[in-house]
Amino acid sequence: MDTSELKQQVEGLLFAADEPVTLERLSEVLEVDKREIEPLLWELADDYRNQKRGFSLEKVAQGVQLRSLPEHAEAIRRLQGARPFRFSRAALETLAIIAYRQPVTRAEIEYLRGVDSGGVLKTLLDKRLLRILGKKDLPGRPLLYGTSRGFLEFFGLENLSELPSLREFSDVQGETIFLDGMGPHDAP
Amino acid sequence: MDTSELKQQVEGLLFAADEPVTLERLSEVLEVDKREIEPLLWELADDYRNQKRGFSLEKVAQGVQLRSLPEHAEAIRRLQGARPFRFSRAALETLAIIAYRQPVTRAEIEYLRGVDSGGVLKTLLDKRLLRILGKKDLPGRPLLYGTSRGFLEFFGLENLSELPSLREFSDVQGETIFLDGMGPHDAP
Amino acid sequence: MGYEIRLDNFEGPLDLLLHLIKKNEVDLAEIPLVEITDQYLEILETMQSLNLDVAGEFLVMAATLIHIKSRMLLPPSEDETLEEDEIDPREELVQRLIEYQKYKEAAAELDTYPQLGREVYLRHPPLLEEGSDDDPELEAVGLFELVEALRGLLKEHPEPAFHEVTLERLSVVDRINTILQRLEGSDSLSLSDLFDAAPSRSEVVVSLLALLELTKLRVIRLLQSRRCGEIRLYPREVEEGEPTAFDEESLGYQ
Repeated sequence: MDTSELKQQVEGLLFAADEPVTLERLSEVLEVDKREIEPLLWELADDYRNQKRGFSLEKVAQGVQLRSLPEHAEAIRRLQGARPFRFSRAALETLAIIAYRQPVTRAEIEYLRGVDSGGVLKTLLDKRLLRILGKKDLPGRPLLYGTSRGFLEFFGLENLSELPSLREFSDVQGETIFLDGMGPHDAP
Repeated sequence: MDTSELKQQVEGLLFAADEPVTLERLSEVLEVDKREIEPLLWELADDYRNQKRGFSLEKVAQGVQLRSLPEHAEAIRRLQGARPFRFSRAALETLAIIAYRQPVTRAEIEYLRGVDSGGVLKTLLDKRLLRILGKKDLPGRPLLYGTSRGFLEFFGLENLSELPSLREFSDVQGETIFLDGMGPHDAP
Repeated sequence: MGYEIRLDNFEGPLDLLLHLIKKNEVDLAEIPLVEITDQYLEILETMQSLNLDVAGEFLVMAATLIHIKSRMLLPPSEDETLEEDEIDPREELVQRLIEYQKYKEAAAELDTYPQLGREVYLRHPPLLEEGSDDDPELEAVGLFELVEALRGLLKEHPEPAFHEVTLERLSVVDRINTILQRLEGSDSLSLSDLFDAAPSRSEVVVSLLALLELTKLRVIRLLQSRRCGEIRLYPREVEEGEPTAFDEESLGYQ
């Protein structure tokens, strides 16, 4: 198989894949060394950019995936007759807490948020953005929650280290903390 | 919108469409005259051929659709086939029902799952995750299934009481759970 | 307070407190607790006087604030004896506010990331029929996946009200024929296409029985492109002499 054929086949696989594909997987399926495939991935990514194709190749969840371009989102929605997906603030807060503190129990989440979070957890589990990591070694053996692969795919992250960094407040004394950057609910 | 932008957007729509799209639909969604869009479709089709892309634009069912190339079918099947996690949902569901509800008959399992479970039961028996506990005292004397020692080993459990309790899940769900209090429903 | 506050605009008492602190233009290290507490209680009282429900969490926080306020009024000597084994509730509240603020900001930033179904769409490749027929192999699967499988299943069939099913025998036949009609002229149907937005339990059961029959009779195939993915119905090729419509007798439902 010459390089252009291999590239075509790699593209064919990416095109037909229904989830992010790892380099290992491509190498296994095509029975071709990873080192031969990797440069082709970056060639493809460049092609899409340079030739102004209608999609791009992105690194997601330890793999690569063809994704539509953000500037086409609205037209795609019109085509599909769909509404844009929106998270509630409760869902985002809960996801953020879990993403940064995993493994974490429901009680810990509720302590941090100050409100019951059972309903939100259920929704996030059903959307497969969370998974159960095990049980905590505490009385009652509460479940431990973490984010799933679906979470990475949803936000287009390669891994958890790509999360926005948390603003750290080492100690309270003398820190001016949150007078700026408040959320959207400040207005009366 | 200039032509190259329009072409990019058409490609974006074809990429994200989950069924064939008609020229009329594209024109409607993009609010651009059909006569402007049609030549772009043929340009795209030519691009894919000339640049040896991994997919092609085909006319199907009164519309156009991006399709994978027949010569890649084999590799795509391999990609979609052997996945790292091969425990099917059917197998997991069946195993879960048996683990929590044993001793249980095939009819009870199929009632809960809503689908024929004979094949899955056979597979799970073959893999030594299940065993036959006896026969139920009912017309037809249906077999009673339970989990085996192999099941405990596979999941790293000392005994069945170490299974996560369903109540923990029902807490998250905010609903009461079910399995106790399900009567026999083996009868057709 | 001079301005209107709606509790349902806030995610909870911590959110409301952060709002008040910001409103008073103070910093977390120097919260004028007495003032903030008074404002907080005032909002709650207004809500209650309007007969609006105040969620329990807001009331719990009110109690905490009152507790802190009363402790602050105690002479410091008594305070010291408590400090040995007790966390200062004021300190604890400040810590919670700091932590909450941190995650609230992170959540807002996370929300700016491109998201599936909002900025980004994926292809939904049709599945190749052959790929999914293999027997499941045993490979690493966690115990909790097992429970989640069951949870998903129970979510789909919430209550064990199986007695409702018994009188549906005619509908199974109807359902089979409806499914066949819908399947006619299309490559495949997704399982969810068979149901209305909120199908009744008996509808679901009848449909599942119908699918079971159709699968048994080898009229359709049920395939899934990925684990836990969507289940789709595919027509099998009909051979000569096979029935294309079903009546009760041919199904043994007489």
